[in-house]
This record gives sequence, C-alpha cells and structure tokens, in this order.
Amino acid sequence: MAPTPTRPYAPKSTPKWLVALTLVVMLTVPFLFPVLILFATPLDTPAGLDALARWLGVTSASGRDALTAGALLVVAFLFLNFGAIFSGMCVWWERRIAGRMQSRIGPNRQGLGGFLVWIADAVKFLLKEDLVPAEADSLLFRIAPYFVLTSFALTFVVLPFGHSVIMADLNVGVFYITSVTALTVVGILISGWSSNSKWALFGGMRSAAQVISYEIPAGIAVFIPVLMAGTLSMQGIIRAQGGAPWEWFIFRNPAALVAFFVLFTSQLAEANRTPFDLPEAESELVAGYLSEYSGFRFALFFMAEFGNIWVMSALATTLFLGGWQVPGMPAQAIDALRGGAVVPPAAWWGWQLVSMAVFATKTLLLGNVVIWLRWTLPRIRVDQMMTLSWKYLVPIGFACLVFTLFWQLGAAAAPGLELVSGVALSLLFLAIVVAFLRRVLKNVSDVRGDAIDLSNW
Amino acid sequence: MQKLILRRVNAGGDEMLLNFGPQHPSTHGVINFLVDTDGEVMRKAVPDVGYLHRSIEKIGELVGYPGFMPYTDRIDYVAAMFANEGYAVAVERLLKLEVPPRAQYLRAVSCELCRIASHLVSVGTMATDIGATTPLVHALRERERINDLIEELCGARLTYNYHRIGGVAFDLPGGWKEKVLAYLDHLDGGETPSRSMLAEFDRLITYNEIYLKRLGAVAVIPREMAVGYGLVGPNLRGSGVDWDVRRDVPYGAYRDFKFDVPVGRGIAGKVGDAFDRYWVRVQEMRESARIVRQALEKIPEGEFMAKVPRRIKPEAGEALSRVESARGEMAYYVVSDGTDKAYRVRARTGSYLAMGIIEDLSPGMMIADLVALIASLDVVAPEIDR
Amino acid sequence: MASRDTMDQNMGGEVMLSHTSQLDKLINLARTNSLHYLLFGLACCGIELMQTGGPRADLDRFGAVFRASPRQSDFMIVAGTLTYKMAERCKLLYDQMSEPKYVISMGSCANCGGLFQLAYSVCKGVDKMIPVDVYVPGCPPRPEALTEGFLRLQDLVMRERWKDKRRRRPDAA
Amino acid sequence: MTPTEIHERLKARFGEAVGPLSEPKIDPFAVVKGEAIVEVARFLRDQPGLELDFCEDLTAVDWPKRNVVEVVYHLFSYRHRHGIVLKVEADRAAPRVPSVEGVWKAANWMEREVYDLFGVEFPGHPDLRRVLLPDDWEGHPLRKDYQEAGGWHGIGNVRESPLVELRRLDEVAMAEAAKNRPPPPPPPAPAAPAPAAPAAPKA
Repeated sequence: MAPTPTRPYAPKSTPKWLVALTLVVMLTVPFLFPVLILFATPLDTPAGLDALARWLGVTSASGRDALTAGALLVVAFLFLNFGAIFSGMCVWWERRIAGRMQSRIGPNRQGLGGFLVWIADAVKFLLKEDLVPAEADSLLFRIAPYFVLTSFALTFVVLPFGHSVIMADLNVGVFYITSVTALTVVGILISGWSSNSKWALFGGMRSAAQVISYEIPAGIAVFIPVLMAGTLSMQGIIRAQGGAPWEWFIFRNPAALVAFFVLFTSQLAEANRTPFDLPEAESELVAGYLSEYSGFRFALFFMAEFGNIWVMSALATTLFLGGWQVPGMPAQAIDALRGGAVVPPAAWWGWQLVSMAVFATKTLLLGNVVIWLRWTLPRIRVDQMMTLSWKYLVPIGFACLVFTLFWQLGAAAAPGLELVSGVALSLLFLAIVVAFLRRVLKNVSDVRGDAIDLSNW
Repeated sequence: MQKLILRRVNAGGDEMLLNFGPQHPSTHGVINFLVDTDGEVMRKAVPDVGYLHRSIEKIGELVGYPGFMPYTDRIDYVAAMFANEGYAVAVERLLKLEVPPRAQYLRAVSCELCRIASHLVSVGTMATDIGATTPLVHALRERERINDLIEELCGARLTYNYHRIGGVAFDLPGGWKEKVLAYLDHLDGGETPSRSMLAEFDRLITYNEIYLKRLGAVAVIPREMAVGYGLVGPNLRGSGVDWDVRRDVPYGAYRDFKFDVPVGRGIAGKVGDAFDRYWVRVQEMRESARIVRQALEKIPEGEFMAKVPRRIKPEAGEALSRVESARGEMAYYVVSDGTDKAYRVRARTGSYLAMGIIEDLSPGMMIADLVALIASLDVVAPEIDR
Repeated sequence: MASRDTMDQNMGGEVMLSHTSQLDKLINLARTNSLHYLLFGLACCGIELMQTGGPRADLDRFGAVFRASPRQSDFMIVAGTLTYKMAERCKLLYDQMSEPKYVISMGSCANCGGLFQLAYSVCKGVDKMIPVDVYVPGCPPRPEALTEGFLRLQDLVMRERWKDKRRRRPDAA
Repeated sequence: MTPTEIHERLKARFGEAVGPLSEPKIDPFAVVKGEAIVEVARFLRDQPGLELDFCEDLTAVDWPKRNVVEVVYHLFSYRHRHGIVLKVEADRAAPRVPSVEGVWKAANWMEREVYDLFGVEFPGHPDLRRVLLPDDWEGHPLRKDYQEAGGWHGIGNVRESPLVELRRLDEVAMAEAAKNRPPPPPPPAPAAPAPAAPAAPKA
C-alpha cells in the first residue's frame, strides 16, 4: 500500500475560488428568492393570471385552472425555498454569533467566514442514513416531520414580505396563522410518541404542554393589534400603522408595548427557543423529541425550528412594529403608483423593494434578539414555564386587552392621545436602548476589551 | 441490575423507569441514574456507578510508592494536584519526612491554581446543565490560561504529576510569578474587583433571574444531613457548616495564609440549596486567588525537594492524610508492610459519598432538578469510581 | 468476543480507499465540513475534548459541533478509559449511530488500555469493541493532537466514496 | 480530646469489647469486637463531649497471613476537632461485620464498596449489592489472593502486540501484490526483467 498523501496543515488563507464562490452565493442566494417572490406575487392575483393566460393564449376553463394551479405551485415552491434557505443561513449566522459570544471563532473553513457550512450540513443530512428504530411506530415516526414542516410552510401563506408582496392576504390572516402554528405540536407529539424512546416521550409531552399553554397568551396578545386596526388581515394591520416609530402599534398604546413582550415570550416558547427549549433540553432530555431522528428527517425538524425564527419575528413585526411601512412614504402613495396596467411601472417595483427591505431589516433585528437570548439565558423549569404562562402572561394579556378596549374609546374621543403615547413611548424605548448599549460598552471595557486571546496558541 | 432496581422501586401504574446515563450530556462523566418517574416528578433516582472503575486502588498495591503518583492524577482529573498532594502527604507521614518550606509553598500555589481551574469547570458545567451554554465556554477560556501556567510549571495540562513524595518535581520557572500575578489580576480584578472576569461571570450568569429561580431552594441539603452523609468541601459548606481542612486542620503551608471560608447563606432560597453550593465555589475562586498572591509573596528560598531515598521503603504502619481538594476533603489511607510497595492504598473522595445522598434526596424532585443536583454536587466520575 | 471475526464486516470495519469521481468529491467536501461528533467523554480525555470544543481549539471552525444523541452524530470521539462495565454500552452507542459513521479513539486508554494495563476492570482498547478509524495518542492528548486527529479523519472521509459507507441490508452479501 | 482520652472513655463504657490502643505509630487505632461495633459507634456519635459525627472513612484491609479482613473506621468530630481510628477484624472465610449505616448514613456507600471489593457482609445494611463492579462479577478484587478472570463477557484482558497485527497486514498486502502481479517471469534469471516489462501492460 502506498503511503497515503497528507494535506499540509499549515495555516493558509482561503483559496480565491472559494472566496469568489462564497461571495457569489452570499450575494445571490439570500436575495434570489425574495426577488423571485416579488416578481411572482403580482402573478398570483386573478388579474395577473388573466394576463398570463391571455399572453399564453389559454382560453379553455380547464387550461385556466391548470394555469392557476401551476402558478400556485411556483409561488409555493418559492416560499418554501425561501424558508429553507433562510433557516440554513440562520444556522450559519447563529453559529457565528455563538462563536463571537463565546470567544470562539465559529465555522470559518467552509468558504469565506464559513458561510457555506449550512450547505455542507444540508448535503450531509441528506446523505445520512435514515434510521427508524426497530421498536418505533414506523409510519408515525416517518410522517411526524412533515407535520412540523407543513405547519411551518403554511404560515408563509399569510406572512407579508412587502407592500404588495404577500402570497394571500386572507381577511382572517391572524386567525389563520394562530391555527396553523398549532399544527407543529401535532408533529412533535407524534414524533415523541412514535420514537418509543423515553426521552422523546418526555420531549413530546413537554412540548405539547408548552405549546398549548403559550397559545393562549399569544392569542390574546395578537388580538390587541387586531382591536387597534379593526381587521384580521395582516396587510390591513400593517396599513393601519405607519412608517415612523410613533405610528407603530407597539408605541401607540401602552398596553400594546406590554402585549408585544407577551407575544414575543409566547412565540419563543412556541418555537422552543431558549429559555423555553425544554422539549429538546440537551442537558436534561438528550435531544428531546429529536432523540431518535437521524438524517434528513432530523434536518426537516431542524429547518422548521430555525425557519420559525423568521416566522415569529415577521409576525411580531407585522403586528406591532409597523411591518413594511416605509417612513415618509404612505402605503396609499405606493398604491397610487400602481396604475391600472398589468405590469406595474418601475417606480412601483422600486418601492416594493424598499418596503421589503424595511420589513426584512426589522425582522432580522428581532431574529437576532432571539439568537442572543439563546446564547445568554439558562433554561427555565417545566413548572416555572407553566407558571409563567398561566399565572403571569395570561392575566397580563387579558389586562392589556381590556385596557386596549378603553384606550380605543379614548383615542376615538381624543385623537391626539395615540400620537402623544407614540412619541413618549418611542423616546422611552430609545432611552432604554441607549442605556443598554452604554451598559454593554462599560461591561466590555471592564474586562479590558473582548478580543479573543490567542496569544499562547 | 435493572431488574433489581425495578423490584426495589416497585414500578407499576403510571411510573416509568428512565435510564439517565451512562452516556448523557449532564452526568459529568459516565454515571448512570435509574430514575423512577411519575411524569416530570421523580419517585426516586438510584445512582449506578462504576462505569469508570479503573482499579486504581489495586494498582496502588502493585506499583511502588513513587510509581503510583501518576495514577493519583487519574483519580481526579479535573483537580489532579490535590490527588497528588494527598498521596504525597500520606506517604510522607508514613516516612516521617519533613517537606522543605519552599516545596510546601509551591504545593499551595499549584493546588490553589488547580482549585480555580477545577471550580471553573464546575460552575461552567453547572450553567450548561441549567441550559446556558456560554458560561462554560467562558470558563474554559479562563481555564486554558491556568492550564498554560501550570504547563509551564510542570509540563502537563491536565494530569500534572507535579507533587512528589518529599516535595515537588520542579522549581518555579523564571518569570512565572509575574505571569501568575497578571493572570490573577485578570481573574479577580486585584484592586478593582468589578473589572474582572469573575465579576463578568457573575453578571453573565450568577445573578441571572432564571438561574436563581432554577437553583434557589432546590435540592436543599440540611446541615445534619450533609454531615451525616459525609459530604465534604463546598457541598458541606454550602449547607452552612463552617469547615475547611486548610484552616481547621492546617497542613503544608496553609498555616501562613489569611483567607476566608465562604459558607452558604441561602442567598437564593434556603441554606444548603443548589445555589449555595454553586455560590461557595464562585467565592472560593476569589479566596484561592488571595492565597496564591500571599504564597507567591512569601515564598521562601531553599530546596524544593527533601532528601528521599531512591527506594522508598516505609516501616510497617498506616497513615491517613487529609487535604482539602476542590471537591472537598480528600483522604488517603496508606498501609505499609515494610516493603517498597504499599500494602493498601485507599483514596477517600468527596464525590463517592456525594452520590450516596442522591437516592435519599431525589424523591419528589423534578428531572430538571436532578440535573441541578448532580451539577451542584460537582461529582466527577473517576473520583467516584477510582 | 467482539473481535474482528464477529464484527459486522459491512459496518465500516475496514477502511476502503477508492477512486472518487467529481460528484463524490463534492459530496465528500460537504461531508468533511459537517462532521458532528457524539459527546462521549469517558474520563480524563473528556476534559481535553471539552477544551478542544472550547475557545482556543474550537472544532466548530471545521464545522464540527457536538450532538448529544448518537443518531445525529457522524463520528464518535471515545475520550478516555473504557471499562468492561462500559464496553457494552459503548458498542450499543456505536450501533445507534447512523451510517456513515467514524470513530476517533482519543488517548492511550482508548487506544490500548494505556496506563491501566494492570487493572482488572479496564478494557484494553476500544477497538476490541468497535472499529476505530483514527487513533490519537497521548495521555491525555492535547487539543492540538485531537484537532490533528480530526483533520486526519477529514482526510479519510475525503478519500472514500460515500456509497461504500452506506449500510447494506444484512442479506445483501 | 486526644485519641487516648476517647479510647479511655470507650474502655470505661465497653470494657473488654474494645481492645487496647495500638502503640502510637502515626495514627493510633483500637480494635473493637465485631458484635459491639454498632453500640460503640452510636456511643461515639451521641455521647456529649465525643460527638464523632463525621464518618470520614470506612474501608478494609485484607491480611491473609493473619486470616482476617480488617474493617477500618476513621471517625472525626466537626465540633470538637478530634478523631479516632477503630478496626474490626473479621474472619477471612466469611467476613461479617454489623453495619453502622444506622449511625452514619455515609457508611451506606462505603460499606457497599467494601462488600464489593472485599466481600465483607454487613448484616443490617439496607441495600448491600455491588456498587463499582458489574453485578455478575466474580470475586472480590482487593483481596490479596484475587485471581483475574482474564476478561469479562468475552472481552479479553490482554492486548496483543501491535506488531503481530502489522505483520499480518503486511503478509496480506504481500499476498495481494503477488496475486496481482503479472505471471512471474519464468526463470528468475538476471536477464528476466527485460522481457517482463512489456508483458505488464497486457495484463
């Protein structure tokens, strides 16, 4: 046998082709699907489909139906891929952030800054053996990931991306989203039960208790913006807000500020993120309901979990943080740019892009907070989790709801009320953020900088 | 074994037997707990140890007195310095050997550095078991620097083999003192305690609200129980017993140092809860830093190794040594029959007895609390199994 | 006795180095950069394993993160002394891992029993129970040594075909 | 109190059951009759002025020459900071020593360990079973006459020299190479390589 060649391990910079590849992926993939979604959404309206049918020369009713189905498929494909790619990149981003917070480096050998690590993970998971334990309930074990994935994918139907960029602006959008997210718990419960592992069972049970408990405060908190906007439609709720912070629901009503935190906490719990990661608590339940999953089924769970960061952040942005509202450009003004043509003018497209950017920025900032929390906080215990939900969040949510009812009456009587509250609360919030940043800077200087010490290495 | 336990815990109805370990992220090595649960609440957790029983006591009878020293490292790999010291002290008592003062100071310095390193791992893993991953990595980062220092002193990062019968293996390397002092300033801040890594650690995790809630009034070990079950070290002090071998039965150079012994005060709930044990460890790191500063300041010149015969052959007899290890009082019981091999070597370790308390403490606790209990007792698998 | 004879020959006992096509190379590139390891600290080496995952050595740089469940792990770092009492559990854990799977034996105890040749309760080498791909010597090995071992494993993964590492049906000879 | 004083009080209370204090070598000890050990233990723990509340160590030493297994108790008092060493001698063939688990809870696990490694029975112990070794382990390894069984459950306890395996691999590789080699040049003559070289591509 010839001596096996060994790689020289001397440190070297990333090869140029790899840098180029990373940059190409980095600059295209994250933007590819939002842009495709942007172009696809006008198609997904009856008028757009009519135009498409005319252009293709389809006249028969069945042909028209096929065209509708095809367009839906295309749009669904785009949204699902957006979710998958977002969760992939979120894994990378989270690992980098974790590295930074823990004085480590994080992945850095897979392309520039380790950016391609999520692709490597995805390919590997795809190729791993798909184990089904002999004692497991094979059918349920196999279908459980699809429940979770379906629930995750279905939320994208009503999640807005921009001014007109939404798959379907249902008039019961908020209601719809609360119902489909509840499907996750079915998948988790099935996976926990069917694995025939005690850890998985514990995870499944914890998850069921947790998600069902936190649906209630989340549901109540969601109804505060609904009350303020007077509609259940996601776009309607955003349109009832404005671009400037004092026009956002979160600051227009003191109860909404509280309700935002109630919703955010409940969303964390529903997405099984720290400090509510009890169902998959590593130090207690090994990997919880995921204990027996391997290969791509595990990856599906994983994808849904990280994709949920987007879903929860986008929901909170929509309901409380003004959604895609561009400061200084009212939604009606963008409507007016639309014109009657089938293909809207370039200015309209431009404002769509801007609104998408605004929405994505808010969502990603919130998603970052979720990631920070994960690497900062310890986990709470299962009884504390229940206590928090039933003894604190639910009563607080109800109080906010009642307060909002009276607030709305007051706001109707005194139109300046909301503006005063908005300005005051947003200034207060700004002050809190500034104080927080100063505290962080002081802490960093207290430990004489936070650079990674590699001197002796 | 499982059948046996099943019979003992009388399983039936809604109960479930859970095999917690031996490969489990939070059992700190290979320990198995047979947990009888009713939902999240435990009926009983029976520890099943021995997965790392490496026959060290038997080996002690087969190799000579100096030859056993490397094996003592493996009795407690997180704080190997103490295991070295305990054995060395026991054999020195058998030999009636006087250790030079410089060696005693070097032992104190190395042990206290090792205590900091060990407690860092302990508090870090505690945080990890409660669900916060970052504190452990920060603790490891600090531990790396202690490892560097100790490596410079004795050439090893983990299994030091630094103490020898009659002294220590190496003298201080040049410039080492300054490095240690610089590191200690970094660790506890020196004159400005708020500008230190320990203060940052406190800000990061110790006084975190969730953390206090998770550990406060959980796994409370009352004073009498702690004494009766033979808990030692931080576990005993966490229960409010003001006892430290270094201060109360001083050995080596510890007579010369001034330091406080932190005792659990029930900050987060009751005296003797998991948080007290954790808190005692955090405070002990500060005290250890104090001791190292004093020792480096006062270290006398002279020999670092006593005159020891090449073949160590104590006369027949027996001796017990007591040292305050990071995991509490560590006692070596060495019996000699006059030959150059020990007739019996016995290491009495804190973790082994700490495991004994779990079975009686566990009924009614939740699974998450069991994790907190194990972490707060700071057990290390080889110290249990030897 | 779980020796070479009784071990399932299809389960990665022998390392097969074979010609790899371009697609295999891409697949292997992905696999090498996403090797997740099973947290299996047995003894002293477990602490060094922790340190290797820690700030300085940081295995996460190579895309290796730890997993608590063997099902999701790609390789297992046997870090420390394997006793008889633990040996069967170790085999069980290995069997629970999903293919393709690898084993790094870390430290002298895992390699051959190391310091504990005189012990009555220590299994003299983890390869008596499970096939080992990379041996890392040292007692305990430093994080650098383990990192080197990991890079060797990456080399190994890079040079073999993923297809050959799939688990076959027991009847397909 | 010094060990001598404690011993005097013991002697006064129990008389013959407590043997003389050994001549003070390093740690003086007293040998106690096995039947009396529980009473002695309770007395030491509860008696005001003694209050040896900490069972620091409980272990055993095997003495085949004297045909006894000594169980050694190291006791200590946190309040009075004094201690004493007691020993109980048991017959090697069937060592039985009453359990002091009821006096010091700490004795529970230590007695289990002694049972496991020395085979000493402790009547009165609530849960006497092996602790460190597997349940089906044979023998008590810290006895001086313990013979290693040579492995456990079919796992051998010796490790063959790596050279043996390397040599085997070498032979396999050589056999493989011999098989793959083109048919050997007919006579091993010095001129043979020249005709053999063109034959290689054909094969």
